[in-house]
Amino acid sequence: MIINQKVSDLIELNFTGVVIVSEEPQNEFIQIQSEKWLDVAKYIKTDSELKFDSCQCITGVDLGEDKDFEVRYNFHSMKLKHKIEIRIAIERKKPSVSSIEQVWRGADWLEREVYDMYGIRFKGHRDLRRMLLPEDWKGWPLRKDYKTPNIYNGMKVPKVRKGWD
Amino acid sequence: MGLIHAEEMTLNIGPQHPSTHGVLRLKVKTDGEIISEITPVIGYLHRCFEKHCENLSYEQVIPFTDRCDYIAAMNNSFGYVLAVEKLMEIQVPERVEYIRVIMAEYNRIASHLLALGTFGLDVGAYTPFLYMFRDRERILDLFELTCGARLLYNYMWIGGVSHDLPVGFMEASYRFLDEFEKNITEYHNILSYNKIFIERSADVGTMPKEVAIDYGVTGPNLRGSGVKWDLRKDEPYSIYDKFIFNVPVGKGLMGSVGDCWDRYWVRAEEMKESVNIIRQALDKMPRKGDVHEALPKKVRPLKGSIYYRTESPRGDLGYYIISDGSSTPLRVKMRSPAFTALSALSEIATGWMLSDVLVILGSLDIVLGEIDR
Amino acid sequence: MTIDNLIIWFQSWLPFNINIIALFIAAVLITALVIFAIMAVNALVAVYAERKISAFMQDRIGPMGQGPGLHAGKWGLLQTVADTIKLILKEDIIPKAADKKLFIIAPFIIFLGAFIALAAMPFGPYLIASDMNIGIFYILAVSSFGVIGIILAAWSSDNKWSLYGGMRSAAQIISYEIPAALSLIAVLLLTGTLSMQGIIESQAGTVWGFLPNWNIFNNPFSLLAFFIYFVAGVAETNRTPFDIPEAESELVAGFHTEYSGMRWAFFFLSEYGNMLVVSGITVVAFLGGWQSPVQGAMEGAWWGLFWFLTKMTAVIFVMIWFRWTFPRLRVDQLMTVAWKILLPIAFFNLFGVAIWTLIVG
Amino acid sequence: MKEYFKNIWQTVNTLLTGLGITLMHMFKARKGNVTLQYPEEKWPRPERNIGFDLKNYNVIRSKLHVDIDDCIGCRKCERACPVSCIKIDTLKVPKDTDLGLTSGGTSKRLLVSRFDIDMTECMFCNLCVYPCPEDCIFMTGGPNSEKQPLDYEYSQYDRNKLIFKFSNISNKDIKRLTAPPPVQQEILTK
Repeated sequence: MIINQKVSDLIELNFTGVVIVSEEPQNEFIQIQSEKWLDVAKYIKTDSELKFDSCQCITGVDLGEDKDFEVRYNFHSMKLKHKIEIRIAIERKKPSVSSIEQVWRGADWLEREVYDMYGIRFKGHRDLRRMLLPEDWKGWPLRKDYKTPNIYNGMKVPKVRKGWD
Repeated sequence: MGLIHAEEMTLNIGPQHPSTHGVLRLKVKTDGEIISEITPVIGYLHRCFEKHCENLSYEQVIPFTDRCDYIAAMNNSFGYVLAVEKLMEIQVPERVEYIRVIMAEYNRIASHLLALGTFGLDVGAYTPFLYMFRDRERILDLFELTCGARLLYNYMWIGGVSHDLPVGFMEASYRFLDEFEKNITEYHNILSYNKIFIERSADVGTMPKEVAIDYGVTGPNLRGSGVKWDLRKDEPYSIYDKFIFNVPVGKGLMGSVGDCWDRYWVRAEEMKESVNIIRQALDKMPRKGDVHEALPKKVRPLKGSIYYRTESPRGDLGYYIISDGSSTPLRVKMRSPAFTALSALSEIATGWMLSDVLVILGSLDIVLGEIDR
Repeated sequence: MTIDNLIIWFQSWLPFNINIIALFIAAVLITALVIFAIMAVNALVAVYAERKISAFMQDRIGPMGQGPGLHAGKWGLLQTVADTIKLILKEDIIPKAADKKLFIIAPFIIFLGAFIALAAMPFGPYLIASDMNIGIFYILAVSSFGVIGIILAAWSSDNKWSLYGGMRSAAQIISYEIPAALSLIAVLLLTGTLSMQGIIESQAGTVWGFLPNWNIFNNPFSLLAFFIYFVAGVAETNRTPFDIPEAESELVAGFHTEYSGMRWAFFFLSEYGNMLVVSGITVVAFLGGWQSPVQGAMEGAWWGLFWFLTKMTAVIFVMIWFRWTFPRLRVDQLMTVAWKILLPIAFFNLFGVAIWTLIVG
Repeated sequence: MKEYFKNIWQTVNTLLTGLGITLMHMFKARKGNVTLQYPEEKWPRPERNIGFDLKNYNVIRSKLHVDIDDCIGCRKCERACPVSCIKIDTLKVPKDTDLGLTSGGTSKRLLVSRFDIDMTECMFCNLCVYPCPEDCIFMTGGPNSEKQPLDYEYSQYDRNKLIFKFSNISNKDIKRLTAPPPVQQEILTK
């Protein structure tokens, strides 16, 4: 994929040291550091050669109980008709990353959903609330170390059906 | 003596309301009829699709993808199946590809029929809704003939489809298509060009191009705003590159580009294109072939991840699948087009009247099953 | 047969003398009962017709059944009866937060509007409860009475949707009274009388030799007036395309969201009663009332009743037909139609009729 | 002004078109309606263009049925079920006990002491049908009409009545078949 190389080079040109070169061949995605994410995001949206004007998907990933979280962004350009995936690793203990909600409005709900499921805080998000789960839900369900609660709001959570052991 | 105390009233539209298309709740601040603030609250139909997928094998996920967007279940499982196939690098037989396209396009028609019908219902027109349901019924009959189910099919399999086309499918298809093409004209006459309907939907809830792209709105909603973007054309998956069809875009025939009428019209025109594709597919399809030929013995993709997009009736349906090499996926994320479409609602519906908000909501064609997953 | 006639008729065959007041009350009660029966039967038939017509228009078959018992009779004829029984047996729910007194009386006030309007409705040459000399004026006055009931119902339910319905309804009905009244004034200019029977009698004879001399055929302006009145009348009955007060896809059920059982049935009854009133006025003012369409044939008391009911049915059918074809207007568009389209045309029309009567009549 | 009258004309014109369409449908009401008068008339009705001939269907997702005589207790269907609505218990029998053959000719090695399907949980995905080596679990009706007639009317007042128990072995039989002296009775668990 040529576009990946191009984007990777352009980002590296403007923000030195942001792109993390991993041992995996980077032909499908670009791994970048979380610190300058907001600036990079603004850059790839506005740069005339990239113009990623549409944020398609934000996926939270938990690769295992001892590994970092990842947030994976899929961008697409309606003008230039190309797409890219950007990955950002987030440390597990204090998961947070800059919000790009004000860069792409569509990222608003997508980020809220990731927050809802993984508890990853998006710094600068103006309305970071639970999205799909109720406001009073405890825990982050899609983390690998999540345990289904026994009791929710005083109601017992049924585990196994009667006679279906 | 006091001043008249006037303040905004908070109104909860839903979760149980005739025209929220499911269990959506809109927290709305109103000043009389005018809506000044609108906050969608979702999650009432959250069924933990993504959590379920952590514990299911790849094949077992398919019926769950059906249940996400229950109006266009074929398209949903189509996207998922294609993603897994890409991950496993399976080449499916040509006949299977054709069957899949036929089914997906039929389901697109069925979904659009429901969208247009309920949109008419939101505006108050009852009769077109039932005409459209009558035709949708015929499509569901065809699905039932093929896979035994009317709504949730589990028809697309990884590497194939569950059943070959049954005897009599072709004849019934041609018969239906002939009838249906005439009926589209009738829908246009009774609903689309009805002056009251135009008054209600044209120039209402206009979504400019920039807003639509910024919110990540896709599918007919985006095309209604005048952006010619259709994955079937621009990034052909399966065998869509073998068909000749147009991509209708909103032109603002009755009002401004990107209004509710345009979104409606794009769907109506898309049905015609789908009929066109089905006709071509039925003609070109190889007559013989084993649909189970390419079924893998064990579905166990290599380690890796994929983001695969297909064009569902509601827009770009993306699946993000991460495989850790076992028979259960590590993560399945569904990028649902209706989710992003709904996120744009508060932007385009603020400032309109209460009746308009429901019309705008209807024109976005959301399915709560897909939004909440 | 007016109430006066009824009293005289009583006196003629009763062997003993009864206080005239008692007789008067008895006559009024009998008339009221008859009118109520007409309304009830009308609702019964119209609901069935609405179900069937809508079904046929929508490629369905509507209520059906294969016999008595659980099914709704042959062709579903007993469907409305079953509905009525269901409504009577249903639990009557009054919300806790509702204003109880108003909540209870509101349906009856709405009902009253349609009910007392029928007192001046000439069903036949002699069949009229009270042929007062201001008949049409009286009907216009009392039929707008119902809106008070709607507002009461909406307010007392203590429900936001109901309130919306009530507010919309008030605005709508008040606006549409004006074009309706203006187009009726055009008729009054032609006929020169306010009495219902007088209006009908003035429509006897023919125009151009073959058409009956109904107001609708009398001159182009009165034809226009007919359309204006009809549109405004449909709006006054709160039916699609003007059903914004109860708009089920927006306001759930509008002003009667919180009502159930018999009270709700009264809303229903009065809606169909209103249809009866509006179609009655249309028939009287524009379609020659009980006059036969063929001059000199099929006339007489019973033929009169027949013609009146037939014309009424036709008008009600058109209303049903409208309802199952059109989408609904928005509230501001509704006002636009009333104030910017119907009203100017009605004024122009009134002027035209006046000129026409000066020159031709 | 021109716009004003054009608007009115357009309104009248389009509304009349709509009225015409509904009226036409009213007069040919019977044609093309898809209403099924349910208790009297049952699905499918090929002659009225509602559904097709039963034998033409690939499968009908109606109700799961198990030919328990053919079941060899391999539990493939249980594993395939995404919602685990199938529950199978099997018992080992002594080597020399003859449990008979299935209709496909396979000899049965396990005693199926329990075969429950909870149709309240079933989501009709048909995934349990394919792995079965003996074709003994299937949806009723359609191409299987000869084996089991179509049955989609099995509503119950009680949820528990929708748990269909297919195993027909009585406790006495279990004792008799599994008892023979030396072998330890053992219930296989997953």
